[in-house]
Amino acid sequence: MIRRRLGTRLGVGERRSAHVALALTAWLLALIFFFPVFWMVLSSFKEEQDANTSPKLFFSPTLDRYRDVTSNPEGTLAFGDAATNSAIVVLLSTLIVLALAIPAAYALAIRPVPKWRDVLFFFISTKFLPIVASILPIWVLANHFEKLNTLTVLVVLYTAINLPLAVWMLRSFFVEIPRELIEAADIDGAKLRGQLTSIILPIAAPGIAATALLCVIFAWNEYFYAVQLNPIEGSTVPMWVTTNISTRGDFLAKLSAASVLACIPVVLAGWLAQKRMIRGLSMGAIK
Amino acid sequence: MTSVTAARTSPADPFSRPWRRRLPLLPALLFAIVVTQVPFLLSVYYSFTEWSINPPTPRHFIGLDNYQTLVSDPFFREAAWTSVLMTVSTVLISLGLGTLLAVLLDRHFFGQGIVRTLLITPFLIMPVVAGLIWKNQMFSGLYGVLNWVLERLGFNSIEFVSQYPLASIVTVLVWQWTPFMMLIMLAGLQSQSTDVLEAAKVDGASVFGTFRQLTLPHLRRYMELCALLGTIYVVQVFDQVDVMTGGGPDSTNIPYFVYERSIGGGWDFGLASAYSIVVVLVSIVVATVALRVLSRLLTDEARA
Amino acid sequence: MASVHYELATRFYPGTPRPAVNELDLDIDDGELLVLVGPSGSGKTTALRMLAGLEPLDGGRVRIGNRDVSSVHPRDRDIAMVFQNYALYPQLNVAQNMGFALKQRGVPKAERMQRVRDVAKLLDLEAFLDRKPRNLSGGQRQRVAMGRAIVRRPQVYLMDEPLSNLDAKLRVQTRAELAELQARLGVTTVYVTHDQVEAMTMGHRVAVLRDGELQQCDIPSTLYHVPANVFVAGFIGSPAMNQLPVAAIMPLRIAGAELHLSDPVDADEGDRIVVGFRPEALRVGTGPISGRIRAVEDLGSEVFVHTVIEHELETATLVAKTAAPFAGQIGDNVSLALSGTMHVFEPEGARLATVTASTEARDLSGAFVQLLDRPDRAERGKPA
Amino acid sequence: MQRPRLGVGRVAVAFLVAAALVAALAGTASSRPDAKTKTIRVAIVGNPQMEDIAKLTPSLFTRKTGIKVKYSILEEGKLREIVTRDVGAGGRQFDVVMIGPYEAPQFGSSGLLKNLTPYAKPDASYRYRDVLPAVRNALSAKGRMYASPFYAESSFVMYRKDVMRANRVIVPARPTWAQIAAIARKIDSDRMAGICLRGKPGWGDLGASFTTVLNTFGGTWWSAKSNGKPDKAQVDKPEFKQALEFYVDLVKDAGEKDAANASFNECLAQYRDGRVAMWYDATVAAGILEAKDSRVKGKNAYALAPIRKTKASGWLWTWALAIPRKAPDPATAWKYISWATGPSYIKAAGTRISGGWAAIPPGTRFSTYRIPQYKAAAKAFAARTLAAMKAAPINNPGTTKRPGLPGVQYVGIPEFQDVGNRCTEQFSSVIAGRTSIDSALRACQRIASLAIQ
Repeated sequence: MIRRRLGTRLGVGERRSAHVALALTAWLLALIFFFPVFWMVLSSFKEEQDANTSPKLFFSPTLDRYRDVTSNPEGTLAFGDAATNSAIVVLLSTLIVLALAIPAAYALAIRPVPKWRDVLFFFISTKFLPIVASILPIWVLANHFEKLNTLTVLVVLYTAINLPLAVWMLRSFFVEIPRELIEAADIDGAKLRGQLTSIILPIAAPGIAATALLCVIFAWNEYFYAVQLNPIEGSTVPMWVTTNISTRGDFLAKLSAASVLACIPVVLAGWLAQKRMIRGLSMGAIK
Repeated sequence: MTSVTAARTSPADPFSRPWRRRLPLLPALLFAIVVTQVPFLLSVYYSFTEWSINPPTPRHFIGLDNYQTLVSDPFFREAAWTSVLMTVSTVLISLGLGTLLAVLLDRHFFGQGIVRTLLITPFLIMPVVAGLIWKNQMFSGLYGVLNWVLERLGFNSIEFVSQYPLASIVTVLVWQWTPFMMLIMLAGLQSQSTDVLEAAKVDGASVFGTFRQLTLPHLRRYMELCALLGTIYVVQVFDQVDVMTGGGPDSTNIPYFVYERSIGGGWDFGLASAYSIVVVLVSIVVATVALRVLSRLLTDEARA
Repeated sequence: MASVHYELATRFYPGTPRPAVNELDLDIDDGELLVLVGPSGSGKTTALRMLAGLEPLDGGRVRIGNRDVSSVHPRDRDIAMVFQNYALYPQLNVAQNMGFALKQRGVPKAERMQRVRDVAKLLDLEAFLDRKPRNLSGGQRQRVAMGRAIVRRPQVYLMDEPLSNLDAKLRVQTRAELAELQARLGVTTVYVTHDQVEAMTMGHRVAVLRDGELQQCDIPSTLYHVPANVFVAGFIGSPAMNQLPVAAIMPLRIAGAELHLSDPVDADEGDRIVVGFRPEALRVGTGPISGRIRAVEDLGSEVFVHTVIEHELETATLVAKTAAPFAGQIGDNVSLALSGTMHVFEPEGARLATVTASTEARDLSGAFVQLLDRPDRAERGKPA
Repeated sequence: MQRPRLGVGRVAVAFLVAAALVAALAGTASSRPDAKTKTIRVAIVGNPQMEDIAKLTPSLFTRKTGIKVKYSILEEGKLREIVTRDVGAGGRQFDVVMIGPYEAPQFGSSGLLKNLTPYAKPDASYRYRDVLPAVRNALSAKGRMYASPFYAESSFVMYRKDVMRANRVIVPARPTWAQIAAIARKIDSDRMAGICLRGKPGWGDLGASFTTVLNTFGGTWWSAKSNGKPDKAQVDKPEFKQALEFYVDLVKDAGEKDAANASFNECLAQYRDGRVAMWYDATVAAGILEAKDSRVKGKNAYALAPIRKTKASGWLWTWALAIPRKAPDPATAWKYISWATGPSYIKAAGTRISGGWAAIPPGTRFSTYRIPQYKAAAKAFAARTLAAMKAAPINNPGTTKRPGLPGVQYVGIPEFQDVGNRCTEQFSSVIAGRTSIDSALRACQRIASLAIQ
């Protein structure tokens, strides 16, 4: 039998019925979780009136909403511009996060500084100030330095937002690197840069990739700072999505179409990277 | 022992020059201090002032008045309580669900990859969009899919968001955060050594017993990480509250409350700053206790 | 090439009251292979890491040649180290691993490749230069780790239990190769192991450590025949030396049997002293000591017989070495006789005297001569 | 140990750098403003009429004047946050901002906005006198106009003629709340609710409809001192409770499903789907109900906002364009405002926008209601809308002296936004049946009292 040749998925003594039941449960839960997304995609192909009425599974699909949201007049925020801005902000901030967090994690994990726990805690504690509260001084500062409506301000803020997460995660990955490797590199004469580039980064690459992906997701979807600080220039995708919200008229189909477009990059990145991400997260025990 | 102390302070000793160790830490630390602490200190300063921009009033120092107002504000306590409920229930439920899903996914079955892909998606959706989709298309008392299903099953429809605002928001948060928890827990499961599990099998442990006695303790660190990260992010939740309920009893959490006091209409920046300072201080106290006393995340490593 | 000197080198681990290495004084000659041996927790690895610069000194100094390296960064000490788990860089192939240190030093690529190839040839690794460590067997990995150290041409090799992850047969073979290689290269080598057989077979001299204190450092035969204290006596030799506490009342008695000694032992009357004798000094067959066989280890060429005796109202175990074949069974009652070198230790452990002892008075004369023969062999410690 | 991957890190970094560089080049290229042409930055709310003007600006405005317009389209709440902060803190981000009558007089009298009267009066093409006085007054303080209305609405009752006929009910043209409530209760059925009333928290949502009810019931939020400042919170007065009870009872008895969650869009969807027979809301809704693709087109009739103790109760809201005081180039900004809110845009838009004549920005000018095509397209509601706009009692909305005039559905003092938001959260909770009226009123009285201390 072919099945036999492929090897059974069942463990020894495991009942087929139990296996099937568990698999079905997983499928069922997955479908439930995915349903709202599915529904959003469905709505994006509807007419506005059909999106905001009793649930309809069957309708004549239209691409008009996609046309609506992408064909914006000159002078308003275009999807392309927003996506470009988002890409720059997300990529630059993620790169800076890694550039800052990798040496920091080194100093917290591989050659821990005295009181490294306090330092780590400090990084985490920077996330305690409610974003809605921090917007005030940040707006004042950005205004003072004339950085409102620039990509710079978002790059800086997203770096700050993601830095604690990255330091925390990278530290836990670095802790897992066999200490002897670092010592061997020490004796072999590698300095900090050599150790990072030749030894630590290649080994921790899956973990770094997982960290970077999380940073990308959080930065890509960030809305509050983006809309408060960059309503004119340097606007990002989330702001573009919400320009489709109206208080005097239907908008759900348009919003769905915009959301689908907005989510595609991270959803694709997330889908493609999920295995690596799990592997990255499981790099040894997270400590 | 004189020689010992002498060696320790010897300037040439590479190990007693702490600044060399600290050097790689400095860029990140400086960045974090400048970008997060300067605004924080400004907030501290604002919290001692009266400052509104509608009507525009020049900022002036009023000492602790804002803090006095704050102490006597029952709505702040209400919001704090809502925040606690929202955060704790979201983190616990999504952690539980995430663990369950991770366990289900940590075995080979048909379409495993697709299932994982489907499950991961909610985490990638923009929070504002998630809130709007759920509110208008899932929860809506009239046009929501949930009520459509309920009615087909012969139940009365439920006005989810208005009847159960907290539960509705938590549902959306759980929907978004469960995949994140699932990923970490899946990572945890996959890092468990198979020897131990095989030993347990040979020793005749039941599946459930193995899970409870071996896997769960192994997963504890991962659970703590989930709880920590989840808490940090969920405490800050604003968008979902804003678009789903627009605040109200059982849905105004602290971020929304602070928002209402400041740019959401109150424009009382001094008072809003005072609230946020209190939030930060309380968070630090709670987090210290949680991390240092309850959790092994920061305590258990002996790696000098 | 250089000598290595520990001068009162001391290391405290933070938060521990006792030093991991306490005032270690040790001089290692140029070209010597010195083995640091001891049970786990003895401080042998710490001592090695202090030399490597991986542990800071809390007191004293470490010199390599004439240079005080106590405060010198590991990369500037001109040493190479072979780790217990080899610490091969997993993402680099064999050639890159071996050439890593040279690259860090800015050695030109051509020269680097040449040196790597030379060493690979020496270690029979040429076929594997492009492989990643994960695709190598344990023995190959070990050789790569060696190669990485050799390529460096450092002043000192440090080896931290480099053979402990090999299987038994490979370990015996490799240890001979390693000793030969070291002799050929003539580079000063400090070798850490917990295995006393490895120590005895490889070391020009062996330093025995316990609880951070140096117990004895000498050539292997001196350690074996003239151990400085109870600990060294028990640690060196397999099976271990038989040790029995006895009351210092002449004549000394073991399990009631009277001992005849070649020389008088200078101990305080009534002290609890310890006598020690190797299994080869114990004979199974006829004798005044009666025991019962507990286990028989038949190695083919020789047999170790573990017996239980009644000594000073308590049971004690003695091991005897006899020639094969041996007919006794577990549970048999046997008679034992002692005849040969016996060490007498103070209650605190230091060796008081080494004498020839026997349960039979007539055995004494020949053994006496043997004992006199020993001391001059200590001169042969230096490598050729 | 993990299988090491030499490639991943380096490849990823290379990719990221490359992507960032490409994006940076593209970004700077596209966002660099042309030095020769003037560009003004305008913040507008993301409603359909505003999206229309954004679409028409390049062809109708920029081509003629050479002035480029950069729009920031924002959701209503965000617009208010950003504009208030920018204008209030003396920012100069925007040349033109869209604000409402709640903000215009307050900001204007605080000196945050340019007085537009000197621009408007001499501008022949703007036709100052053509602007509806009620709307203009709502945007003025002490005779100075601080914002020019782009779009304006009042509130009225929309109802299904066919349903009323079937139930043998006649809705008066000037109904009282008692009549409306009676009709709503009469025609309320399982399949169709009697009336749709806003229940969603927010001073501009539930707050707007409820305050019109409150006014005509003789209640108010605050009493006024002799100098016009707020004196005492009036939430604990019987009139307030009466109004709230009336509103809540009506919604609970004969209101729409999920009322605590409903505002304009939710009511619109329900009305259009035939789930409610009446709807009390903004007059602009009529344009959507009578639009070409509407399922209820032609089935509707309109009545003025219901009253009780006052003669009129309809609200007045307008989205209007203003120039922040610190805006660098007010003359250019006015050119834009004059075009965008002038009569010619309305005429030009009618033939160009997708919604047709019925979708032009209504309620701002007399001339709009004299355009034949508009009169034809909006015949079902144009007259009623104009009547409602004219009737809106912006200077005397209630029966008692109050602060913050002009203003109907809001109190024109800075504190109202916050108080309105938080009190309507409580009231919405009452509608949802989760809070009692008395505890909501107690909480609200406290909020309203603390706010003016």
